[in-house]
Parts: sequence; C-alpha cells; structure tokens
Amino acid sequence: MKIMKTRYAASVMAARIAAPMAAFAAVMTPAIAFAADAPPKLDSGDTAWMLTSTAIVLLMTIPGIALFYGGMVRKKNILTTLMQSFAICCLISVLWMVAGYSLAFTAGGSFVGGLGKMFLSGLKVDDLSGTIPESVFITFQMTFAIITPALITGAFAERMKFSAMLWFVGLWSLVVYAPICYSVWGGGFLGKAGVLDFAGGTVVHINSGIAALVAALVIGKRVGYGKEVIAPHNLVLTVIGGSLLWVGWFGFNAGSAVAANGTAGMAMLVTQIATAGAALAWMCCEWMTHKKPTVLGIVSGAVAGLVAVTPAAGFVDPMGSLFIGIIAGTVCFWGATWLKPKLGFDDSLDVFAVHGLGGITGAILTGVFAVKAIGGTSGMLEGNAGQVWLQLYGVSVTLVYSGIATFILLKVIDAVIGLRTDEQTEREGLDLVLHGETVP
Amino acid sequence: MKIMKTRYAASVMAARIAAPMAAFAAVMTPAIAFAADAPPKLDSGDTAWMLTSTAIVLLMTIPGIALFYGGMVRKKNILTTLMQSFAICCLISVLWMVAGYSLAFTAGGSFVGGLGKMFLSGLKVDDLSGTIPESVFITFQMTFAIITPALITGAFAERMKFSAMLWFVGLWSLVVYAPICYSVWGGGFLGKAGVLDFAGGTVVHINSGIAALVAALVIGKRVGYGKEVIAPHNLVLTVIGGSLLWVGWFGFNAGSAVAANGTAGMAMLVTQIATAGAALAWMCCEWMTHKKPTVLGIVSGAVAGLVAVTPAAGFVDPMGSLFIGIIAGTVCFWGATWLKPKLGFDDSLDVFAVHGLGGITGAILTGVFAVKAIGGTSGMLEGNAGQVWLQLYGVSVTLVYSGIATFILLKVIDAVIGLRTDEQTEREGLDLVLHGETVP
Amino acid sequence: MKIMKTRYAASVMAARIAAPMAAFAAVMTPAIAFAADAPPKLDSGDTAWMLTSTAIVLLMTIPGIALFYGGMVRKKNILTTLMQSFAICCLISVLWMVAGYSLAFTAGGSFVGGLGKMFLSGLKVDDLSGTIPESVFITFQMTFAIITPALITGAFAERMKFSAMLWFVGLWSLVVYAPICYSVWGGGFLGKAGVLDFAGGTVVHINSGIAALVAALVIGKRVGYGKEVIAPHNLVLTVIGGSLLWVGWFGFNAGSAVAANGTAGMAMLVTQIATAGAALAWMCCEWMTHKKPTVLGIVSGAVAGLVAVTPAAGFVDPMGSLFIGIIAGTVCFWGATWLKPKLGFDDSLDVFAVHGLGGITGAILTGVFAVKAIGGTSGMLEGNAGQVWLQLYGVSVTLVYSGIATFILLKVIDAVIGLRTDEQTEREGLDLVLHGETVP
Amino acid sequence: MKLITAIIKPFKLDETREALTGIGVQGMTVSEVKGFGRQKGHTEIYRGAEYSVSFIPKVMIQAAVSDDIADTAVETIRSAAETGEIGDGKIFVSEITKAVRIRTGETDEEAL
Amino acid sequence: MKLITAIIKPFKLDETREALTGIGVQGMTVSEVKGFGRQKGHTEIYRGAEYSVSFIPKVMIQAAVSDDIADTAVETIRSAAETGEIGDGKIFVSEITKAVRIRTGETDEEAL
Amino acid sequence: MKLITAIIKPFKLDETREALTGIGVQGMTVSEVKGFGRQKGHTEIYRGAEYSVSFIPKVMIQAAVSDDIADTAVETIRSAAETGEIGDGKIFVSEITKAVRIRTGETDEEAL
Ligand SMILES: Nc1ncnc2c1ncn2[C@@H]1O[C@H](COP(=O)(O)OP(=O)(O)O)[C@@H](O)[C@H]1O
Ligand SMILES: Nc1ncnc2c1ncn2[C@@H]1O[C@H](COP(=O)(O)OP(=O)(O)O)[C@@H](O)[C@H]1O
Ligand SMILES: Nc1ncnc2c1ncn2[C@@H]1O[C@H](COP(=O)(O)OP(=O)(O)O)[C@@H](O)[C@H]1O
Repeated sequence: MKIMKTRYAASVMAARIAAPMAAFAAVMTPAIAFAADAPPKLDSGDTAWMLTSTAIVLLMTIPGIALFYGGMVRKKNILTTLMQSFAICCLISVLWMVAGYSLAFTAGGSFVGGLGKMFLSGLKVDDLSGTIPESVFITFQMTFAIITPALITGAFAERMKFSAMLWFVGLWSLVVYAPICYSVWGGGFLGKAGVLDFAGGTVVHINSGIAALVAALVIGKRVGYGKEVIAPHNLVLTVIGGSLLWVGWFGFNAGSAVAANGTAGMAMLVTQIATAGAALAWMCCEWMTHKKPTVLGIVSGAVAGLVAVTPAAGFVDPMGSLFIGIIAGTVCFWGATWLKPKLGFDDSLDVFAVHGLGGITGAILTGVFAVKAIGGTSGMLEGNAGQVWLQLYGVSVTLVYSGIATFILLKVIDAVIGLRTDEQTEREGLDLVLHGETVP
Repeated sequence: MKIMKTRYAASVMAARIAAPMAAFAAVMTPAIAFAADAPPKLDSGDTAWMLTSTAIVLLMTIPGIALFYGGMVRKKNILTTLMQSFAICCLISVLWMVAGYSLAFTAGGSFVGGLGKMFLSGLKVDDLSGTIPESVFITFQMTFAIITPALITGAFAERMKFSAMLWFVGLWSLVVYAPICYSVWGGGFLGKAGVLDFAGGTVVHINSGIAALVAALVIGKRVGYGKEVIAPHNLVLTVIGGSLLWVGWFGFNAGSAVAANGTAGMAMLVTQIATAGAALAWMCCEWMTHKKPTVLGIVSGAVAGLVAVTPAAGFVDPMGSLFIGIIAGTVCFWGATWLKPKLGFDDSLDVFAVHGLGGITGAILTGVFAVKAIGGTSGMLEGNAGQVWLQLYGVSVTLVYSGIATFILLKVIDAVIGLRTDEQTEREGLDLVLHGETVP
Repeated sequence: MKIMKTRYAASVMAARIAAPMAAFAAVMTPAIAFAADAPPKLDSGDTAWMLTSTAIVLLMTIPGIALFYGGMVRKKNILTTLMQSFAICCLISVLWMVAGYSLAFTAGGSFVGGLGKMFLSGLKVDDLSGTIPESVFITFQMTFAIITPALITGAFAERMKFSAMLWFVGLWSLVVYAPICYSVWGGGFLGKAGVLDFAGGTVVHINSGIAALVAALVIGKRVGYGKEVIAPHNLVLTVIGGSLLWVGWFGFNAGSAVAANGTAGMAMLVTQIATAGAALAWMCCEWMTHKKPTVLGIVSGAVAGLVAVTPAAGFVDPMGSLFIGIIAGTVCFWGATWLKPKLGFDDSLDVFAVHGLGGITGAILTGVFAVKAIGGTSGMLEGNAGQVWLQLYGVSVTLVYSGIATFILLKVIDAVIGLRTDEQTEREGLDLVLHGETVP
Repeated sequence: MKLITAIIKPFKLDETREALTGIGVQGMTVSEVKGFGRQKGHTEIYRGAEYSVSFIPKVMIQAAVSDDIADTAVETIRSAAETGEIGDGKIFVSEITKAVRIRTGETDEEAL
Repeated sequence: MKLITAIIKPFKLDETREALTGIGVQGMTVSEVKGFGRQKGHTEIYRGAEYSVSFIPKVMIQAAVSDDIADTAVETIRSAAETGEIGDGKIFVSEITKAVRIRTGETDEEAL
Repeated sequence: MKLITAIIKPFKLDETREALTGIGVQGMTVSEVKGFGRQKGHTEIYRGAEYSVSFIPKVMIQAAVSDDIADTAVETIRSAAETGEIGDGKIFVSEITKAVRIRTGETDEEAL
C-alpha cells in the first residue's frame, strides 16, 4: 500500500513538471504495482477514458468551434467559417502524423523534439505511453494540435483566403505549436522549469490567443467594420457550439490526467465550477453595464471559464476554481467589450479577449490557487509565491515566441500569395466566391 | 490478489447504500468477491464510465433540452429558451457546490441531508464513493440537479421573466430537488422504505413534471393561446435535441449503475428498447387518430419512453422494458393530445404529459415488471404486489411535496418581483426585449 | 508473460476469423491471465469503452446521418429525411431484440444464425461476451443494425412513401442485414473463409451501398431531376452531421476491438488519418477540376475515408491508412461527380458512390495493406496476395446477395402498397403531405 | 380595378384577412417586409457592441378589388389592423389597368 | 410603360422567366410571397393541435415593360405559368410614370 | 402622391435610407427580393453538379411621397444607391390615388 501511495505521489510530481500529458503517468492499478521497477502495464480503464476523451476533444473542433464561430459571422460567410475548422481538422491530422507528434513528443533539445517518429514509423500495437497505448496518446494529442489553430480562425474570420489560411495553419502548427507543446509537455525547458499547465492554458490558449491578436492586426479590419451592422447571424449555432465545447472540455481537462482516477475526477469537477462561475460573472457584468443579460454573453463567459481553468484543472480545489471562474469571466468581458473597442483592432470573434486574456488569467491564477494536496504543488495562497513568477515566465515566453513567429509567417504568406480576399468578395460573401456554395 | 478483489465487492456493497443509483445492484463479478470487510478501491473502468456518463448527461441539458425545447417555441423566443437551459446549467452548478450536494447526499434526517459538505470543503483527490472518486460522483449528480429544473422551463416557455426564472430555479433546487433526492437516494425515508427508482423517475421526472403543471397553472396561458397559431418554429432543432437526449440518456440510466458492469449494460439495453417502443407507440397512435405520423410525435414518444424506463432501468428485463415503452408512449400521447386540451391549461411544451405522466407510468410499471434476477427485487408479475404500492407511495409523496412547494415558491416570487413579462413583450418576443438579441 | 502474449495472439487470430466483434476477445489485463483455461471475466475498462462506443455509434444515426442527409435535401423534405433515420432507429431496435440479434449472432448454419435468442429470452445480467456483458454487445451491435438501413435512405430521398420505407427497412434488416452480418461476424462462411472486415466495410457499407444503388434504380429519378435546381438546402446541417459521424465513428471502428486496448487505439488512430487523407483528397480533386474547394466536398471526402478505413481499422498501420484514405477520397469523388452523371441514375445523396465504392475500395485495400504485426494477417504488400482475392470474394458475395434481395423486396413492396409518392406530393414536399409539418 | 396595398403589424394579419373575406374579397397576396417610419426601431447588443436596428417587421397585404368595393375594403383593413399605437401602418390605393386569372384566362373583374 | 405583377406557383418560376426573356424582357424582380384565394391551404398537426394554414407559398414577379410589349408579356406569362389547376395565380397590370436606371441615370424606356 | 419603387443593391440600403430621411421622407417599406437583369448570376457546385443561379439578391424600397418631392426623391435614391457597376438597379414611379394612416385614419398627404 505504501509503495503504491509513493508511486502515486511520484507520478503527481512528475505531472507537475512534465505535465499531465506526459507519457510517464502513474501506474494506477495499485494491486499490480508491487515493485518500483515493474514496467508500466496497459490499464483498460485508463485507456477507455482516454479513447473517450479523444473523441470528445475532436467534437470540440468539429462541430464545436465550427458552430461556435459559425453562428457569430454573417450568413454569407457561414460555410467558409465551418470549412476552416473542418479543413484544419484534416490538415493537422496528417501533419501531426508526418512530423508534428515527433517534434512535440520525442526526446530532443530543450525547445523542440526530434524527428525519430516522423510518419509514426515503428509504432507498434502494444507500445505504451504510461498505462495507455501510445496510439491513443498520439491521437489524443492530435486533437489538441487540431483545436489550437482552429481557435485562431476567429480572429481573421470573414476575410482570409482559404489557400492562405491552409498555408498559415500548416506552417504555424509545425513552427509554433509543436515547439511550445514540446517546451511545456514534451520534456522541454518550460516544463522542466516548473511551469504548471495542466491541460493547455499556455500551449493551447495563450498560444492561439496571441497569434489571433497578431493575425487581426496584420490582416486588418473587415470592410465596413465600425460603420455597418456586422452582427452574429444565428446565435442558435453559437449556443450549440458553446455547449459542445463545454461537454468536450471534460475530455480536454479531465482527459489530461491521462488516467481515469481521482485527478481526472477533480479536474472535471473544477472545470464545471469555474465554467459556471465565469458564465454567471460575464452575464452579471453585462446585466449591470448594458441592462440586459445576453445569450452570447453567457456562452462567451462559459468559454472564458473553460479556458481559464484549463491550466489549473489538476492543481486547484473547488473553491479555487470558483474564484478563477469569476475572475476570468470578468476579465474577458472587459477585454471583449472595453479593451478591444478602445484599441480598435478587429479580432472578429474575440479570440484574444477570450483565449488570450482567459489563458493568461488562468495561468497566473493557477500559481495563486494551486493546492499541494491536490496536484502536488503549492500556490501563492499556500505560501509559494514563486509559483506565480514561474507562471508569468511561461506566459511571457509563449506570448513573445508565438507573437513574433506568427507575425513573420503571416507577412511571408502575404508577400507570396496574399492573405486577404478582395473587397468585392467580402461584399458578396466568401461562401459564394471561394467555395461556390451558399446557405439561403 | 485476493484482498484487492474483496474490496471491489465491498465497494459495490457500499455503493448499494451510499450511492443511490447503484441501489440494489448485483455484485457483478461474483468470482472476485471473497470477503466483505476490505475498504473500497478505485476501479479505473468504473471511473472511466462515470466520467463519460457525466459528460453525456451534461449534453442532455446543453444543448439537448435547450434545442428540444427551442425548436418548439416561436422564433421570437428561441434564444430565450436556449438561455434558460444554459443559465440553469451555470446557476445550479454553483449552487450544487455551495449547498445542494451536501443537502442531498450527506447524512442527515430522514427528509434532508446535512450541511457538512457545503462548498465541498474538505474534498480530497482520493476520496471515493464506492469504486469511483467522490469528485466524479458529485459532478455526475450535479448534472441530474441541472437537468431537472431545466425540464420545468418547458411549462412556462415564452412568457416568464428571466430574473424570476433564475430565482425560481435556484430556490426550487434547494427546497424541492435536494430533499426529494435525499429522500430517495441519499439515505432518506423513501429509499429506506424500498421505493425503487433506478435513475430518477421520481427524483427527476415526476418531480419536474408536477412542478411544471403547477407552474403552467400559476403563470397562466400565453397571449393568443388557443386563438392564434402557436406552432413549433423549427422541428429540426427539436430532432437534434431529442436525439442528444436519447444518446445522453445512456449516461443517465446506465451511468446510474455507478459502475461499468452487467447492470449498466442491462440498463442501457432496456433503455434502448423502451424508448424505441414508446416512440413507435406514439407514432402509431397519431397515425390512427390524426392520419399522419409526425416527426414531433415520434420524438416526443421517444422522450416519453426514456422517462418511463428511467426508474426501471436496473430492475427489468428486455421484454418488460418493451411493455413499459409501449404503455408509456400511449399514456403520454393521450396526456398531451387529449388530457391537456380537455383541462385547458397551457403547459406549453407538455412537460407534465411527458415527464409527469411518463414518470408516474414508469414508476408504477417498475413495481409491476421488476425481475429479481436482474435488480434484486421482484415486481408484481413475480408475485410481489406490494412493490406496486410502494411505488405509488413514492409517487404520491413526490407529487404532493413538489406540487405544494412549487406553488408556494412561485406565488412568493410573483408577489415580490412578478413572474411574467408584459403582453407587449410577449408580442414582440422575449429574445428582443429581455436579451436584446434576435435570430433573423 | 509468454502465456499472455499467446492468448493475445490467439485472440487476434480469432478476431480475424470470427470478426473483431466476436465475443471471445482477449483478456486484456495480463496479470490476471494465468492459465489458458480460465473463463473470461468482465473487464470494467473494456465495458466502459463499449458502453461509450454504443452511445456514440447511436449518435452517428440520430442525429448524425439524419442531419448529414437532411442538409442535402430540399427544405420541403427536411423533416421527412430526419424522420426516416429516427423511425429506423426505433423500428430496428425492436426488431433486433425480437429476432435480428438471434439471426446474426447465435450459432446456426453457414449463412444465417439460429432463433434461440429471439426476444433476448434468457439473457442474464452476468452473461458475458468476451470481457464485456452480453447486454452491451447486443446493444453495440444494435447500433450497427440501425445505421446500415439508415444509410440507404439517402438513395431514395425526397420521394419514398413513409409506410413503404418502414416495410422495406424492416424486411431488409431481417432478410439482408442479419445473414450478411452472421456470415462475416457471427460464425458464418465469409468469416471462416478468412475475409477481413474489422468494423463493417462489407457488412455495413458495401451492403447498404449496393442496396442504395438498386433502390435508386427501382424507384426512379426525382421529378425535375436534371432539369430543375435540386440543390442542398442547408449545408450547415450537413457539416454538423458529418462531424458527428466522424466523432461517432471512433466508437464504430475503435469499438470494434470490443476492448479498450492497443487494437482499439490503433484503430482510432488510423481512422483519423484515413479520414483526413480522404477529405483532403476529395477537396483537392474538386479544386483542380471545378476550381473551388467546397464544404460539401470535404465533408463527403471525410465520410468516404471513414467508410474505406472501416474494414481496415484493426489491420493496417498509419502509413497504410493514409494511402487508403487518399485513394478512397479520389475514387468516391470520381464515383459521385463522374460516374453517376455518366450512368444517369438518381442516387440522390450518393450512397453508392460514398458507401458502396468507398466500402469496396476499403475492403480490397485492406487485403493490400494489412500488416501482420498489427492485426495478425499479412496483406499483399507483405507477400500475401491471396488476401486480396479473399477480400474480393467477400465483396462479390455481398454485392450479389444484397443487390438481388433488395431488388426483390422493393418490387414486392411496390406491387403491394406502392413505393413512391405521387408527383403532386413531391412538388409540395413530403414534409407537408406525409407528416403534416413544415419548417418555414 | 384598384390595387390596395396595406402595410400592417404582423400579428394583425389573420384578423385583417378575415375582415376582408367578410366583405367578399376573395384573394390577396402577402409578403413579409420591414418598415421604417415614426415607430422607433430597437437596439441589439453583441459583446458590448450596440447595433441600432431601424427596420421593424411588418406584413404587406396586396389585394386587387373592383372599384365599387375599394373604399369599403380600405376602411375594413383600417379598422381591423388598428391598435391605436404608433406603427400601425399605411394603406395605399392605386389603379390597375388589367387583371388576368392565369388558370382560365378570364380578365379584369372576373379574374379577381 | 407598364408594371406587370404576376403571382404564380413557385415551381413555374424558371419556365416563366425563360419565356419572358424569350420575348425580349430583359429584367425582372421576384419576391417570395404567400397567397390566399380559392385554392385551399393545409393543416399542420403538432401534438394533436391542428393549425390550418391558409396562406400558400407563391412567387411574385414584377417586370416593367414598354407599352407595346405589355400585352404580349401578359400572355407569355399566362401560358408559361399555367398548369390548369386551381391556384395558378393572377397577373395585374398598372401604369408606371417614370423609370430610371440607377447606374447610368437613363430614364423611361431606355432604363428597362 | 407617387409611389416610388427602387430596387437596389442590399449593402446600399442604409445609405439610401439616410439620404431619403435627409430630404424629409419619413417612412418607407423594404423587402428582400431577387433580381434578374443584365448583371449575371453565379454558379454553385454541389458534388460536381453545377447549378447556375440567375437571380441575385436585391432590396426593394417602396416609399409613398407627395408629388412635389417625387423627383427629388428619385434623384436622391439614384445618387445614394449608385456604385457605377452593373446591377445597381432601377427606380419606378407610379401614381397613388389614396393613402391612409391606419392609426389615425388621416388620409393622403397627411398620411405619409
Ligand atoms: N411614406 C411611406 N411609404 C411607404 N411605407 C411607409 C411610409 N410611411 C410609413 N410606411 C410604412 O408604415 C409603417 C408604419 O409607419 P409609422 O410611421 O411607423 O407609424 P404610423 O403608421 O403609426 O404613422 C412603417 O413601418 C412603414 O413600413
Ligand atoms: N384579388 C387578389 N388580389 C391579389 N392577389 C390575389 C387576388 N386573388 C388571388 N390572388 C393571388 O393569386 C393566387 C391564386 O389565386 P386562387 O384564387 O387561389 O386561384 P386561381 O388563381 O386559380 O383562381 C392567390 O394565392 C393569391 O396570391
Ligand atoms: N424591367 C425590369 N422590371 C423590373 N425589375 C427590373 C427590370 N430590369 C431590371 N430590374 C431589376 O433591377 C436589377 C438590376 O438590373 P440589371 O439589368 O442587372 O442592371 P442595371 O440596373 O445596372 O442595368 C435587376 O436585378 C432587377 O431586380
């Protein structure tokens, strides 16, 4: 029993450093763990949960993000918006197999992994990643690699060329996503430094959030922005998408325990609480400032909460998560409704406000609210103020690297094939001009 | 080896008492069960299934119920309807953490639990509930606490103030849901008396169904009801919602085994059969009486079947479930198409007919069709006529308590802030007036 | 350890023959598997995954196929199209319980099973099918029996009588689906001959694809076909449906391992890769030939990939699956955009092109790319050219039997009650005339 | 013959239709339109951005009637569609020089 | 100039448009409308509640033409849109006093 | 009084509405229509099948104005709605013999 406990603790420590995704998760079936040197064995329960998690994280992008975003654009661009998420899902799946997984998760330098697993060559049916098949781990991580660039598309919605979008996303995935992922989860320098990121606050949300901001600035405002009515065309779709995001996020956060255990359970519970808190916070802010609580508001708040609790999920307790949610809901509301108009950029669907600011808020608050008894690391409230600085370090590195690399990529693509559709196309709608299809 | 196996059995025993859903679940792995005194251990397979069940029961409310109801209202109220389910999901999540779980599931009197777990204080990562983490059990039960009031909203659709709705739902959850839940599942008097309710026929459906009827009577008919055309605006949404309800209900019913075992499997199988039977029954009734089988009809029938098999799922065999389905489909059809117009109240989306009558039918028939070899209790057909009386006892208590308490709550809220929007708002649509948004 | 390996290998061999669904899958928790003669035990992890798989395969039909098809018809027939999938789900659930399961999965002749399990009589809570409860296996297989005829409805969309559809589907399920299923998976002659079909390339897709072609020919073209604009009315629904198909297909393919193990993991991974490859292939073909990549195209390509990888999922490696995807995407594109117009039949939603051709492509390529180390059988590339002939044998038998039986069934029904609605009904829309409902 | 074009509040459509059939008008054609006038529009808010929507949903009825009942028809519509509140709408009358029933080829008064 | 307003069955739109361009009418404007007339509506049933829907989907074509081809145009529409069954629709003709092409500012016959 | 019917490009609606209110036109009614004319439609492709869609989305404004401002109104619309490219649309003017404000019963010029 003691041995088991120790291994368990050790595994949590490992998680703290190499993150939950890390391949070397604890052997969770105690009865089987007699000696410290026994090789890890497949656990069918952990595997079952990770198969499920993979499926529902995929659901987050198709149709989750697709609909969440699709409902917010104008009708003439709905299919284009859906198409972006769907095509990204396809493109990244192939790229992840070709090189992404290898760059993100095989031993390499301190910033990027090696090329040894390109094309997943040599993968065997009984290769394990902790207690689950490596094939499952690869596919689970693939769904994260898919959703991250899909999130960015909200920033340049309704005006980017489809071809340019494909080039950008493909390159970004290899040049930005894979290294950041490796640095935090794959054995790279951020994870080693002790930056906490349970399920992707840094890797997924800050990363896509800052890329979105840069993209919005580089590509410029939509024609008519600020002058004409550019309102969401069908919030029913947005509610469906937001709901699927919520449900799928259980796979995202609780799945990041890479096991069906108490950590996964706690991650699910705090995810639910933070999300609810953030949604109510955004709704209340809106009710007070604009007199009316809106559907778009409460759903946006929920997503803000999901984002903010992502880095924290395996480290905080229910009360902590409630605070994280309420704070994140308020911050993101402020970002979308005050900061953005103030600064005047057209981050069309508020990717920066929700994922960027939400991610930053969550990353920092993870350093504040982390509870040793839950995830093995104390946060500021338990006297470990240094964790907050570590978190800020992780945030800064991601902001700087992703921001600059995104800028360069976009500028290069713009120079070579052009990023943006012409004004006439924007007027008529990208659905018709780019894809030859419309929704009447 | 032996010790480990023993604990498994013990945990199942514990689940039988402490975990409501498992109520009288069989020890499913007989070969493994040697001794009764070992503490329960976490089972990763059970945990995996309960994590999944939690996710898909959440899916039942957002976007399940939201869309199921949303498709049936007029277009001008679609967002309001979605908003109700979404906001309830957020509000109840927080309230459940604050006090609901404690009131429903900690040791207390015979009617309501204690306050020891308010704010989930003291919850540890490795606390168990049977063979799964308590955090998972809390979240799973939270999704039940969410869907129950969300069901009620169908009764007062298209005319209740959003603020009044929030007050009502929040109070109702603490004053009505938590005690009933405790009484049946948490160790209270109904469960102790032997009332069978596998997954919530009483706690969820009869409870929300009678509350819906009372709410419809208190708030009154919609403007133009019976004179103008008040038809569903988009049954596509209703079909999506109904389908997600069906799929998610596997988590509801099979998840109520609180394990991935034969009871769960049998619960899933009988759920499928009863649902299909009820859907076909409603469709046939319609075909015979109104000449045409309708989409709304078959979907409504499916929901009626899901409701009716809910209390029965762990106790009946496939043939029994087929009868339960067919009877429930017929009864609910009669309730919605004959009884309601006859009595003349405006339970807008037939919550009472489907959930109230369906729940009552299911509760009684559980007493008729229960099979000892399946769930440990015999029903009337196996000679235990007393079980039917026990079931009627459970039904009556719920009808009376929930009915009266709902009435008082609504009257108080009406007196303080008013329940209903004004006629002008109802004309223009609640989406625009209450939330400042519309779907064109 | 060695013993375990042997059992594992044996189980894979068994899977090859009696099909992956087969009840007698490997005992996956090696530590428990000491002797070869121990009876199989319930594994909670495997059970958890199979419960989940069942839920998400159900999601493929309702609302998956319903929406995928619903978006492609004209608005006046949307509810009819949804209704077909929903009603099939109900009808087949009952028929599967009554006789389908027994015919498909109890010992019988070489072509069809026995009647011993009609009405699932005698099913006990602790009956096992390998390491999972038989109740779960029955329900899992039920979802396959549901989706297969639901796929066919795309061929005769917008013009078949609802009553004729019910008769056809019910009879087809017993007369065509059950025998083919038995022959391949239930212990019948095709499985015994060594035909590989991991998850239903033959049983589900070729079977429904050829039935669709025959149905399209028998029922004839839609009024105005080729003259009037008959375009998809809302591709948003098609994208939602296609996405849910993709997600649910994880249950279909990885669930066909009937365990949460390495085979399941590999099946999920190759499913993802083949699907992405096929979607990109279709998109590129379109981009080159028609100048524009379309949403309908990429989604159709994804489904083509899902279909083609279905028979292959447990037998091929990632590289193999990428080739399968790319080839299938191209073949199905050619089938839908060149072959169909060339031959001039009105298979309205391209069931034959996608499921028929995709299934055939996948079946044959399984024989080419099968890897011994993955699924226990070598394909042509590993020197076993005979496997391709075996695959062709399986394909041919299915095409011939299903084609002829479908033809006879349709002709008989046409003679007795008539298959087709009248022209006036087709003009006004089936929603209104058959079901008395419309979507405005 | 006269063509009467009335723009009214949508929820008054059924009442107005019944009133018209009551005086013997046997046919009419209705479209969904958006109106701009003295009645103010509304404001929609999306993530803090306020959009003022100046057009209000209305229904337009077009009915061709013979000259002799034109005035009655106008008055019938007026009283059926009236609520007394701003935004009740307008009625316009114009001349039709010819009318044809497609099915039969009948013309003018016979075609109505 | 004349404004021809034709209310026809929706599935006859393409045929009618082609017939009109056949006689040299180069432009027209089409709206989706709902018609009420001799053709009966239908009944929709939702959970036993029957709603009779009295309006039927129609398409309204508006084409401004010069006086000399007005009669031909009317006859062309009539024969293209006819099915012989109830509900085929109506054609109304009225006078236009002025026409302007926005792009060029051309007026009257030149603007059509 | 005159009824001015203008068919314009949808994105020009707000500008045109403002221009009209600028010259004192206090009300108008707008419908979504589809236009056919010199401007070519487009092609949609579904699984290789090409459909040519000949109708283009337009907006139709109808405004009743008194005779004296009719010409100004026409010119105002023309310049507000013009882009100079094909498909800008048309303006038609016809006579109204009577106008009624439903709310008050006021008639003619007072009703506008
Ligand atoms: N001059 C006009 N020409 C055409 N339609 C008009 C005109 N004035 C008003 N309308 C229509 O009548 C509707 C009601 O007019 P409004 O001025 O708001 O109120 P009221 O009719 O009570 O004076 C408007 O929404 C518009 O559709
Ligand atoms: N008096 C009228 N004024 C305007 N539209 C009319 C009138 N009478 C009929 N219509 C239009 O013509 C359509 C067909 O008319 P209906 O009386 O049903 O059949 P038919 O044209 O065969 O006599 C109606 O649906 C309506 O849109
Ligand atoms: N004769 C006509 N009658 C009615 N509407 C017309 C007529 N001609 C054109 N229109 C309308 O005006 C729109 C623009 O006309 P079009 O010929 O395409 O370009 P332009 O106005 O630049 O000449 C058309 O889409 C149609 O709605």
